[in-house]
Amino acid sequence: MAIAGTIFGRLLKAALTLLAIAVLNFFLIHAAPGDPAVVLAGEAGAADEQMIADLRAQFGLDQPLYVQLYRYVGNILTLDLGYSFRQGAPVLDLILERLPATLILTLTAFWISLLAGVALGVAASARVGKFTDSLITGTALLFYATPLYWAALMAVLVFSVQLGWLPGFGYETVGSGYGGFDRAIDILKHLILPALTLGLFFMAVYMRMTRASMLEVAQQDFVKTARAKGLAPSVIRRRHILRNALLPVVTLAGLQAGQLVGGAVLTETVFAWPGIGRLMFESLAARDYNTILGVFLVSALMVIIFNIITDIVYRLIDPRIGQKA
Amino acid sequence: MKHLKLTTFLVAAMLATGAAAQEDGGRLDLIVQPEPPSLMLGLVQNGPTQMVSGQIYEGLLRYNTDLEPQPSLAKSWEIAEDGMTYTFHLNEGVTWHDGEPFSSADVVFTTKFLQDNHPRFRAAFSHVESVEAPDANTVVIKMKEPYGPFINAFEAGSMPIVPAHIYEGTDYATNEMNATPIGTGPYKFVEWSKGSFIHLTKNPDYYIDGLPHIDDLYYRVVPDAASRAVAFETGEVSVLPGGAVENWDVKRLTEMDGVCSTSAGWEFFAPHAWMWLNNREGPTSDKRFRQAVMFALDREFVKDVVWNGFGKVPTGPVSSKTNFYSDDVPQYPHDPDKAKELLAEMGYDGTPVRVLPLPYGETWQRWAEAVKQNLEEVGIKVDIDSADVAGWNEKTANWDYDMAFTYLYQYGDPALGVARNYTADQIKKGSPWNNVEGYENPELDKKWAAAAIEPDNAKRQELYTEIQQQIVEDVPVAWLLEIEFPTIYRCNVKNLITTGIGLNDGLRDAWIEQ
Amino acid sequence: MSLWSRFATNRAAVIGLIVLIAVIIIALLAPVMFPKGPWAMVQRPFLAPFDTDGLPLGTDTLGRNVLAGLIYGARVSLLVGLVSTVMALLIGVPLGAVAGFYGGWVDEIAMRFTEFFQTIPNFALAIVLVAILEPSLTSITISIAIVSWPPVARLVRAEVMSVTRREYVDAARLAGLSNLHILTRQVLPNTVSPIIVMASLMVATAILLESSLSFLGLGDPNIMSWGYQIGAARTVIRSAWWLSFFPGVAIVLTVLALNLIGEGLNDALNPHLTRKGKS
Amino acid sequence: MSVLSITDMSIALPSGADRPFAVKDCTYEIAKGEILCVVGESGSGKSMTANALMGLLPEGVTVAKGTAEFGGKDILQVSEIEQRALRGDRIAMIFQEPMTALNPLMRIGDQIAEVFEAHKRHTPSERKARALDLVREVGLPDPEKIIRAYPFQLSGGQRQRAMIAMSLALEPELLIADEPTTALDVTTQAQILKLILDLRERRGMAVMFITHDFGVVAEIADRVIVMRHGEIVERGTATEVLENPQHDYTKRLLEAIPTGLVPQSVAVEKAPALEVRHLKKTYHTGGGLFRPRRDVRAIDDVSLTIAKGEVLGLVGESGSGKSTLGRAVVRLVTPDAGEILVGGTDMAALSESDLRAARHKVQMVFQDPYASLNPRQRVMRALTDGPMAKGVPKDAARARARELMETVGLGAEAVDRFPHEFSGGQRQRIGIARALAMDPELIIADEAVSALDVSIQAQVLDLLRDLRRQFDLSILFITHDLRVAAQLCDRIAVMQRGQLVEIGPVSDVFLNPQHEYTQKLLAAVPGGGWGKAAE
Repeated sequence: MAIAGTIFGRLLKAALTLLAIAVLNFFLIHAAPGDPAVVLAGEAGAADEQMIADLRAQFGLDQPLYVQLYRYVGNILTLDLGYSFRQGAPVLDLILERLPATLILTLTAFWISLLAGVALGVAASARVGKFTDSLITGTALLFYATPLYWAALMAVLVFSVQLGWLPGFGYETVGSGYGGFDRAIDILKHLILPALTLGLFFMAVYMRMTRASMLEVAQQDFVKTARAKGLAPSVIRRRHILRNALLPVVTLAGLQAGQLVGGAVLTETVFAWPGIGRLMFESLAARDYNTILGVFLVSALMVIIFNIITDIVYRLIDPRIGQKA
Repeated sequence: MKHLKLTTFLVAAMLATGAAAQEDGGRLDLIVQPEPPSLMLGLVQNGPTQMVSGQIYEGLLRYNTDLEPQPSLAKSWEIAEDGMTYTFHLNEGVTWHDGEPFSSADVVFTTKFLQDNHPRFRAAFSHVESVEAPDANTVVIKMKEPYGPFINAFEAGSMPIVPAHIYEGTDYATNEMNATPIGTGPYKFVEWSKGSFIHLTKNPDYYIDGLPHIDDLYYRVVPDAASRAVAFETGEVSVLPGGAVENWDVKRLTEMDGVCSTSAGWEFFAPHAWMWLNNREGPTSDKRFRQAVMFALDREFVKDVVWNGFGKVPTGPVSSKTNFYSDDVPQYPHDPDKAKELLAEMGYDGTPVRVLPLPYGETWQRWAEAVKQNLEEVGIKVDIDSADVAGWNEKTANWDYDMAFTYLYQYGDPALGVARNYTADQIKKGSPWNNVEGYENPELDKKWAAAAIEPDNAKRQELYTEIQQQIVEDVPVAWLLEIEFPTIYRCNVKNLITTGIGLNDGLRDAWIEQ
Repeated sequence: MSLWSRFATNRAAVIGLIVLIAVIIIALLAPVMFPKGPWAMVQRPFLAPFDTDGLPLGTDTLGRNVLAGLIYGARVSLLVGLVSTVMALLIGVPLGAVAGFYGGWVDEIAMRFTEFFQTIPNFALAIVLVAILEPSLTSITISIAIVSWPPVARLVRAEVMSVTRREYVDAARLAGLSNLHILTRQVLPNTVSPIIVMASLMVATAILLESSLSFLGLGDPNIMSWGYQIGAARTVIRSAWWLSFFPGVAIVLTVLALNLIGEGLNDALNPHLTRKGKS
Repeated sequence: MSVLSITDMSIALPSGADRPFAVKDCTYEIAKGEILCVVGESGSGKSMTANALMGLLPEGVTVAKGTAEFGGKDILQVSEIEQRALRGDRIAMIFQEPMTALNPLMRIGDQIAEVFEAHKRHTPSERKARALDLVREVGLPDPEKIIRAYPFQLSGGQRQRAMIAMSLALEPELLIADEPTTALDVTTQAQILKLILDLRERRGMAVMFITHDFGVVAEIADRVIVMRHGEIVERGTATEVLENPQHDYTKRLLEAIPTGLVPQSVAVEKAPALEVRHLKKTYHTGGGLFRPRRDVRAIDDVSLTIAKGEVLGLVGESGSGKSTLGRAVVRLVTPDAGEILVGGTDMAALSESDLRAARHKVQMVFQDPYASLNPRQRVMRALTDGPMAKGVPKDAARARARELMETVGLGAEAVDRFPHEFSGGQRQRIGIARALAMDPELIIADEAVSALDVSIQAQVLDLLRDLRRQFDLSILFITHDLRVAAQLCDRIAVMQRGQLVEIGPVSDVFLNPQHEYTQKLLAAVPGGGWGKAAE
């Protein structure tokens, strides 16, 4: 009941946030120099004023800004993200077409980084001060300081060009005719490098967080209680320390999962991954207003959904939340 | 010089040559960069759209690498002696990809369709009086005045023939069929996975027997230049169109085993790069300053280092590949001292100038940096402006720049692709494809106008030579390079580039050696 | 134990500090070392490192000295990192402080505002902002500041809330001090430690962010930065690895140094959080 | 027959600590069924011994020498594995903080059953059944529900019962209880002490009971050991030590505890320093859009008066509203209704700016000596900020600060030091000086001595008594400790659930409590026996 109520409240708040984001971004995007008509005409290599005027009229850009905003918000309220005149398709279709790729990439990166980060953090905390700890901490620090795009380039260079183990870019083997399981394997192969490079930084983040949290929880009274019970250290670490230590990690992960979408812009560019990060970047260059706004809304929605999921997970782990009042 | 031009090619004869060696089948992966916004060539004429849709749609004519007309949908054509009537005889038995028959009615409809959507077509057709279809396979175009370059305006990019049965009476821009283009070309549209690839397949009912050879075309979208190079190296794609990889990679890739390259296939476009120098205000409004810029620039260095030796330093506004080119013009070698002299003479006060690079990738950025360095060596202070494509368009169209990089196509004839940048009637705010620099020379304007409608080629040459001499003296813009975009491909891909627009319609004849 | 001696017990942090000071000195000396600036085309392009006298790191695509670029780049990275962090602090600290101190609807509004900014993926927002403002040192710095302040606001809010609950703040109220006085003299000084730690890490993040923007072509074209060097060299990464390798190493080193310093500061300023095994 | 016998044990502290040994040369034993109280102030090393026995010493702290024989073995020498087998099975331990000693994410039943699991006893279903039995045995209400509950759903006393249930699971021969009732309210404390006594009775186990509170010792101990700075200074049976202490330290400790001697109250009949009329404050919790709102009446229509020069003790257990009342009087909490008249001014009705000007009239001495002084300010600032805000010239304020530091016994030169250079008791003195610096009409002392060790507590109470006489102070003395209240106050007010249930002169309230709750409270005070003492 409490959870349902909270989710409903969150959704209401989310809707308002999204609307505010739509309006803010609307003004931001329109503040940028140029408009889609100019870009489209520009790319044609030759155009005249009539063409640009025609395009503007067709895109509705000849209207005053407030009329455009009114229309846009009206559309949003009816869950219509508008039409991409540049790409000649409804924005929602464009995004839905690209969304699975981004979700696969970011979720894989998320899980890899979370699981590996937590595992390494636990391992480091168990051997705190020893060589293993220094090794893990040092490596994590290095990942933390390495620019994502640089890691991506290096990964392609080594694993794709030099070693030829994995495809260097793309989402799947184009025109392979694979179906079902083969296709899944194929996508998986393409997924490894981008997911790893996108996940590295976050893995480092989770590792550091887990390690610190484990060490902190290990100092708490109930751990002493557990030891006084005569429990084996491994049980204490798993059942008592880890579960409690995960709470801040879950919070952080929830915050960061949404941000992965932003990080995906770089990864998707280097790896030619057909996701919405790239769609946004390209639409921005093309001033494809509706599409950029759409991507922003969808990614903000993802952030919100991640936050809600985090809340739920947190509630599942921590019985205190939501029942205290 | 009055004679009737009559050209008739027999398709069968052309097929006979080398047919024995050609092999059918296979799949070809090409890069398309950037991803086209749409494939409906009648509505959108972007470079990438032309490259993909040139296989789907066809024009009445094609042009070989010497820019001579070749048959396409029109199997033959006649131009009346006075240059006032063009008659096209269409191939018979041509069908659209959806099975509907193609006829002269489609051509007549296309001229109306393109009037609304195709600026270049609109400009060329301003000289046209009427278009008629006396029968299903004949189209007659009557001119208002003789217009020499007209015969150069019939390839797929300039005049793609669109299906009347789909578009007639509809709102063209929102027609649902725009997503699944229907043409008459050698390849049919199959699938477009946005952000990933466009798949075309062989048109089995193509009206030329035996063509095309290749079963499937995949145009791959790879947004990052380095990744595109990797794609070629790993063999995922076999063809890199010009400009698909940065110039620095070209050398390395072409040195690989089994890799061929050619700079052919751009003759029709003859991309010509220059910097607009704002003739209206600031230091650049002074002719001596503009000349100083020309002397200050080390254009050979840029060609060798930034463009890896590809291209040619131009002498003036007309590309050496374009008809009516003349090299009998004032020369501007790299001469910093001369530049300094000119600057001293005009009394340049050190006002900084802004240089706006073309936002098309690293090459152009490096180029701007080199220009900045050259100019600063002679004492001109330079700030590099930055803008993305939209910003660049906005700034140039609104004349908000001091010096701005650009390059434009010449379409085989100065009247089509050059005049628009130098005549006073083309000074119109809001567009970056006209006389953006604001150069005004009424005398030359008259010559441009006369040259365009002069039926005699020798007289045209004379007029264009005079024009080139004067313009080069005035330096309204700083001509930088006749760009060459080498196409890089695996050598087992044969017959890839056979026309003046290269890959844009080249896959009709291409085949793969297995 | 003094702050410094506590910091000095952390060997990694001291190394980080030495590296950072070295980077700062090099950055300051750039015009002395390379008076012609980083853009001068001094030799043939693509000279490999360690081959030519006077060009220890080789030349780039236009024949410019990579070392000169690297050294000038340090100025930009540090400048952007520092200034954007200061700006982010200037937004985040007052907002978080007011929210945490006054609570109630002030807090509600401030936190909604913060949450709102956190809902937009921040790298994407930075890209849009730079694109709108057009790439320049100023616009990049501003954009980075705009996307980095929310965590500051949250941290400061939490700290201020916790400090405000302490009894000496009640005592200050009872002394009849004004809210502003209490907030600035009693509360904020006691939240400085975590803010300093966070700021040192933010500088590192800002440097990474700047380089990422430059990599995407959203850098200031008049300024040589590390991100620019990598972005400009990525297309030649296979034929001229050193062009992106050295700036990459420079970024990693600087960011690493900042992180080590941040951890050192954290240990030194917040002794109660000191890691186990180091009492 | 002794269950445990410790011989000559020393526990070394890591280098850099304030002394080399936490515990030095300790020797004692505990017999079967005996309750041994180990008494001492903080830092006496009383808990270290227990931790050493359990193998739970903090890192860096080691047993330097000595033996601890338990079940025929020296448990200080056995392997970690063997030690683990002992823990929870033959030796069990409970801790001071029931709030943090339980894993917040595990159900109570599971945490109890875990003890069986750790020692591989019983099947999972049996473990559950036994956990239920244990919960029942320690007297937790609704056992079925409790074993499925999480720690946060239990009160402090209930948690401590759960901890005890856990420690009893495997019927240990020795139970170590480390200050198990210190964090609890007095009535709860009494119940827990009774439970431990009952269990000892029923199970016949030995109990090592660590405490700082001689009241508790009086309630529960068979034998007593008094520790100071890691050494045993006195030992004997409970009666011996309590009634006839030998060592000076023990004597001082016993003197320091408020004896329960009720002073005869002096009738105060001057004009009121404070008049509280029908004060109300309700807290709303939850209150989200979709959550039911819950109201807690922290102050429920309270009226009381403090005369000039009077000390009124306000007692009650945690959650009774006594602190809220104190904070309302100084307007750190704004009441919902009612009047707070201080020297004729209604503090409750003042606007923000008027309030700031009137603040000096009422000052407060806080509970936590470590949180009540700004760590970044010198003492001088703490003592002069207020007077200067009130308009006292800087020099005068500084001179007065020095004077007050002398008055509270810290010396004038101490004003230039930072708070961290002072001990807890000294900081409380600074807190008092700070309050006095404002020349208030009323001082609220909110648990002002509760966080201090007994001997320090006595000193601070002495100081307050002196100051009261010297400055004719009016004090609202808030405390949970009835014995402390009895020492200082003229009148006592008892609060329960926001309501004032009884108010009257000390002797009346203590010797002849009218309200049932007051009676219960008094009965629960360990080592009480008011009637006896008064005669």
